Amino acid sequence: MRILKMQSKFLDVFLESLNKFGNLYGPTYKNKVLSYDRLANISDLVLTDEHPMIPIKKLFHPMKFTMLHFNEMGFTPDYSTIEKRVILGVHPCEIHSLLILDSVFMREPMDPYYAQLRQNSAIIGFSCLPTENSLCFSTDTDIVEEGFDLFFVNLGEYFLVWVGSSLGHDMIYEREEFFDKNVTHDDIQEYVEWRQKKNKMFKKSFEFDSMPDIMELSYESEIWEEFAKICLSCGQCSMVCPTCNCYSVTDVFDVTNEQIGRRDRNWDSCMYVDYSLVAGGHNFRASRGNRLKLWYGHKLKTFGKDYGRPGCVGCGRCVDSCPVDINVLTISEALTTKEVPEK
Amino acid sequence: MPKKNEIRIEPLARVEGHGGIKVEIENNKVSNVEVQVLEGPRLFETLVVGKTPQEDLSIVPRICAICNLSHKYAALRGLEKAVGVKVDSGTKLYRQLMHHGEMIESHSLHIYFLALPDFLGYDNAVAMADKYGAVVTKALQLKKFGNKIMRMMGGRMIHGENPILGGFGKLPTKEELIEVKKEAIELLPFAVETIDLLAGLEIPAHMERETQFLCCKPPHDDYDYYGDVLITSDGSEYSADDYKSAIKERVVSHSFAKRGRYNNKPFTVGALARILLLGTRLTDKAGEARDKLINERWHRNPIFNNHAQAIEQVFSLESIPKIVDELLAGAKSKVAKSTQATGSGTGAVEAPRGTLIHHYDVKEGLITAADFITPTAMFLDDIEEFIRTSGDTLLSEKRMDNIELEFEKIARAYDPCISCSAHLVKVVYK
Amino acid sequence: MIEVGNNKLTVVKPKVGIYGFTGCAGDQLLIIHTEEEILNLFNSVDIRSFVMASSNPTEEELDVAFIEGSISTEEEREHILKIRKRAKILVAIGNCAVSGGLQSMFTGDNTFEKRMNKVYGDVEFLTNPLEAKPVDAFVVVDYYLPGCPISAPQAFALISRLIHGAIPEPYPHPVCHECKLNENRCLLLDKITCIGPLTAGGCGSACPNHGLPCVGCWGPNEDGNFEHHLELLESFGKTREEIRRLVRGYGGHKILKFIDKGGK
Amino acid sequence: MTLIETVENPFKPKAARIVRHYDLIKDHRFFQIRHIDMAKAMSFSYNPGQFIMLSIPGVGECPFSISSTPSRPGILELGVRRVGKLTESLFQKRDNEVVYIRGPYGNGFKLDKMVDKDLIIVAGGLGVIPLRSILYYALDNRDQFKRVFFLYGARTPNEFLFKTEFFQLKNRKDIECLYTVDKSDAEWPHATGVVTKLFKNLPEIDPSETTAVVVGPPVMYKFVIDEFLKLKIPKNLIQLSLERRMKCGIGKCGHCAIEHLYTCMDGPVFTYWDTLHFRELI
Ligand SMILES: Cc1cc2nc3c(=O)[nH]c(=O)nc-3n(C[C@H](O)[C@H](O)[C@H](O)COP(=O)(O)OP(=O)(O)OC[C@H]3O[C@@H](n4cnc5c(N)ncnc54)[C@H](O)[C@@H]3O)c2cc1C
Ligand code: SF4
Ligand code: SF4
Ligand code: SF4
Repeated sequence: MRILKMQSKFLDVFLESLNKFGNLYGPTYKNKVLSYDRLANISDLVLTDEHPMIPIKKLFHPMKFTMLHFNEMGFTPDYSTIEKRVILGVHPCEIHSLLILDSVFMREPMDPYYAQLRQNSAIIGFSCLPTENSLCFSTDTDIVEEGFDLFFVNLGEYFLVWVGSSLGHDMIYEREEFFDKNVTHDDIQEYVEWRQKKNKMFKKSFEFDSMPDIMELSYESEIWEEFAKICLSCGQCSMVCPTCNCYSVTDVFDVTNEQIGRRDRNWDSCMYVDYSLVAGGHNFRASRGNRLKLWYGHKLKTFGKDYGRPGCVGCGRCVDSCPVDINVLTISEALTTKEVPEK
Repeated sequence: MPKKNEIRIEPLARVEGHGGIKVEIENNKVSNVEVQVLEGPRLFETLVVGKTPQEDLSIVPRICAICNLSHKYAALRGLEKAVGVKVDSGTKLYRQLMHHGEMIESHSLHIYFLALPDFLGYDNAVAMADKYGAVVTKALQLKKFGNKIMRMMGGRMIHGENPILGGFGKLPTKEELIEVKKEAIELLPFAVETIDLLAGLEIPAHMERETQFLCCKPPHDDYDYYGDVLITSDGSEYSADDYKSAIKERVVSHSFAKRGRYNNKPFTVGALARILLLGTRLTDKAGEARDKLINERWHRNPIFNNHAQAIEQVFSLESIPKIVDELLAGAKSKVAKSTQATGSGTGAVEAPRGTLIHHYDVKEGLITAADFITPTAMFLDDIEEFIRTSGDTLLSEKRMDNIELEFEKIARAYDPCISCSAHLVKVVYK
Repeated sequence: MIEVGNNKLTVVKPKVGIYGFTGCAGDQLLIIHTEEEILNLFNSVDIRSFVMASSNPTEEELDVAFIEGSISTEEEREHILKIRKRAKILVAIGNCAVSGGLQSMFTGDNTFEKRMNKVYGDVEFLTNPLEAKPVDAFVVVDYYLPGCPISAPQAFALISRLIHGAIPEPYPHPVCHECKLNENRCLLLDKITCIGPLTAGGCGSACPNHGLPCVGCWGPNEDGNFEHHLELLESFGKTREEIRRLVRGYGGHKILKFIDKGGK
Repeated sequence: MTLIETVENPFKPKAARIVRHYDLIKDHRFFQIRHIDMAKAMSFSYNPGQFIMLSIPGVGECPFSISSTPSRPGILELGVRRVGKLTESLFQKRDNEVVYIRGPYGNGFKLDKMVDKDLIIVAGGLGVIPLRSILYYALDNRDQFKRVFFLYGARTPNEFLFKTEFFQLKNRKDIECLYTVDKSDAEWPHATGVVTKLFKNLPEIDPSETTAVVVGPPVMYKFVIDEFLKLKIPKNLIQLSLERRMKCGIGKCGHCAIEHLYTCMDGPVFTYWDTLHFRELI
């Protein structure tokens, strides 16, 4: 992989110039909350160590969109969400989460909405430093080696820029004058030091590697009941987790007498009561405990079998978001120590 | 002559809420008129007792959907006095903007969708669309604009929770404000055309009789929709806190709405009262509209309320750009905190239908007593009197064919809001 | 109800009645206010009775009756029974019809007579007032459309299904679902007493979008964790009584069973 | 937007006509449907045990097992119980009306493990709908299987599906059919009692030469599987079909997850051995 060097002062101009590859997206403040959105100006881009509250999945697996329209002639796909985009400021854990979502949506038969959004989006990664609840060191997702077109590591005066694809190469080529091909030994040294410094900054960690086994052994643990008692079933954890992909589908008629309408897809969560409900009223996961087990199964255990690793990418959003402190940290701690951690 | 003993109009269509009219006739004269409010009692004044001011603010708008923001506004003005909240100038402007939104929404709904079908001879506005397509489309646009402001300031179209004690949860963005200003300017010509449309209508005279009027007097020299003083057509002024000296209430058995009287006689509130009492303060296009429409029959004929509303539409559309400009010039709006937990306060505003009063007693952060007087409660007695006069005239002139419709038109001109009236004060009358 | 002809599938316009009982008329008004859809609605159904928007109702057999408002007088009780008899499908729209509305918040406290007297004194009315109750206290309700007022997307999704003779789809999720999709920071994290998790979703998280706690106007989310949510709010310094008062506002007497049983 | 629709959209259902329908029993209806596109109708191939997603525009989309056999191509047969939104609308449809389908989905029964062996098919209630596919498949390819046993139990004679068809099967010499109902009436000519009672009527079985399939209500599985185990049929040669809520049918929407598996892709047919690893199985 090629590594180049760019002086920090060129950053804004370079990023702005990427709009010839597609509409610019990135983290920006919306109503005081950091959110991935279309950037009207490069000055709206917010490059920070914080993660946007709703992860990058929203750009590829939109919260709510029309999949198909129908009329008396049948169904026609709606691809209006698809556009050429360049997504700026993507942190490593987010890139990892996309690789996991790929294994769901891109496996045969491919989801054409996700696939086309993926194919039409460039990912411009940015390094970040751990924040209060970052866990990516534990989940081994603090660095990325694939899944981006360009990746910028911020070393203060300058950036080291990894080129991850031929599109990334084209982008560099456009503004060659900003990039220095001579990455010196000192630069590498500085990068190594930056990583060492970063590795020491993590405030929290958990036993990610042994969790699959612990989960397996704790299936009947009464710990789950303790968490079930406090879980509000608000579903926030699913909305904020970058690897939760569940959705539901709803048909909506137009207000006419004809057969016209649409079929929509909306984000769903296994924390909601109707998730496993089938006709006739049987609910495979009527209890909150069983819903939590499925959720944490996917994050800490079972993705392992099919997709090479469990679903958690250590972004810490469940730790930030759950109002009653149910998250990968508290769950893993409780299952290991058999005690629900005090607030 | 057909011997009709009783005319019943039930339900009363195209008014908000469930009501009816009963007219009894003896010896070819109207012997009794009852505007019946058949909606059940909701007892709002008792619902808010024991609640905090903020809880009250989410309860009272539910008295009436059309004027939900006026209720919120009146409650805010009353409660803020009671618990010592001083709002800044920006908040005041935003509230005025919000109120203009409601005026536009309510007036346009009433003029074009509830009243105009009467004048043009249709059952409803959608039926009117064939022939008056352009008017209906523009009218929808105007109403939508009112709704848009209500949504922007209130938080949603109806019963938004955004206006809170001391300010707002969230303020509109600069872009939204500019958009609103732009749209107000675009819609103004249509509001002015409406003046001409109304000027051309034949207004029946069979109900005409002298009555009295009342409205809030703004704290400045311009036209406006709020104030701490009540003025009346006999030239008196009352402090809003002293509303009970002006308005006396009574209960009648045919209605869950209480009835207000001034000088022991019925009176009228609403756009008609406001234009009659404050109309000379209007300037620009609104002033011109007033000059064009007003005549000496207005004092005696409530149908002109529609005309008065049309003038107010012009006024609101002219005011919005000015308010937006002031806000963009940097008026500050921060949520103001309360400075006391105990106190009393009366808030008076002009709802689209007329003067609305909320009075509260608060003790240690909880409401101990509340009194709400709504416009419909104030003018119901007057509607009955106008129907009586109309009935007598029509009977004597033997114009009985469409008598129900004529009665309905009178009631509808007031745009009565039956839900608003179906509950009331804590004062007990025996 | 589907007719096939000219290769165009159209359904016969259902006969519809929209009735207001005791309430603020906000749900009917919301339908009137939804400019994009109101004309479509008038075109695709046969409106027999919609007194708030149109004169000359015809009161006969109906395919669908929409009922707004709580039942609060003897006359209203009789009227709702009559409507039920001639309507194939009856839909309760808005919080008052679904749960009794704000006016039923004291249900169970036996204070109605006293409160009635306090407001009106001793007066005999044309029709006997009753303590406000939801529509299903008197007749069978086929579908519910909660909200104070109802939301346009939910309302028209339901109406358009009924037009096509299909069963409407429920939305059994809490307010938090839409709140997160609107990318709001959860107020509970800042110890603000939001009752979104206990409240049925559908409003588009109107209050949290403005940084304000949910007031509960969609009525109870039956799956809510009432027991723990009350404890959580207590830990923010509210008393249980204050929280119950808040939660009861829009659930009327329906919500009591959820609070007291800690859920469904 | 200038995007080329290169990929076939797997969510886009195709039109199919209801060719014939009749009521099996109360609230259970049989449908024959055929793709309107004849080429599609003839090329549509599937395995017994697979399912389709059936759409009614505006109402929704649901999974239904294919009840017909691939050995009789062209027509798809479904047996549907009226339980909710979509099934209610489906019951309003008449012959010649159009529905939309996509599929086939799921893995289907593992035929390669079943050929040249004795086959025991055990159905409980509605479970007979998917099993009817493998039943006719076996009969149409009779030489591929050794002995075939078909055990079917319903709650009452009135709830016994495909009565005429299955009663006629009894006359065939190349299959042994055993029927029972939990509660019988005077006219019922077959056994009374739960389906496991029929096992005693089976002849001698060589467990190493036998495979078994079972579909029925969740409560039935345990008891029937116990019987298979008593017969010493290997756990990986016992196949069963599971039902979960589904929104996509192709492993995206997540609803049908059982731990790490998706019922729609990794199932709905599982071997008993597979399910032993599920902690979640009802
Ligand atoms: C692999 C498979 C095969 C099936 N085969 C048959 C069959 O042959 N005959 C038959 O009558 N039924 C079958 N079912 C069950 C059938 O899918 C449900 O009865 C049907 O989805 C009910 O839809 P509804 O809209 O009428 O009910 P509602 O209760 O209104 O269902 C709402 C939605 O929930 C989902 N849902 C509800 N119940 C189920 C369920 N049991 N399985 C999957 N999704 C569900 C659907 O998406 C449905 O649209 C099968 C289910 C699965 C998973
Ligand atoms: S685990 Fe937390 S965030 Fe998730 S549903 Fe439960 S309370 Fe909500
Ligand atoms: S489980 Fe929690 S930490 Fe892990 S990826 Fe999901 S939200 Fe982030
Ligand atoms: S703010 Fe309220 S509605 Fe929103 S997620 Fe938090 S608890 Fe739920």
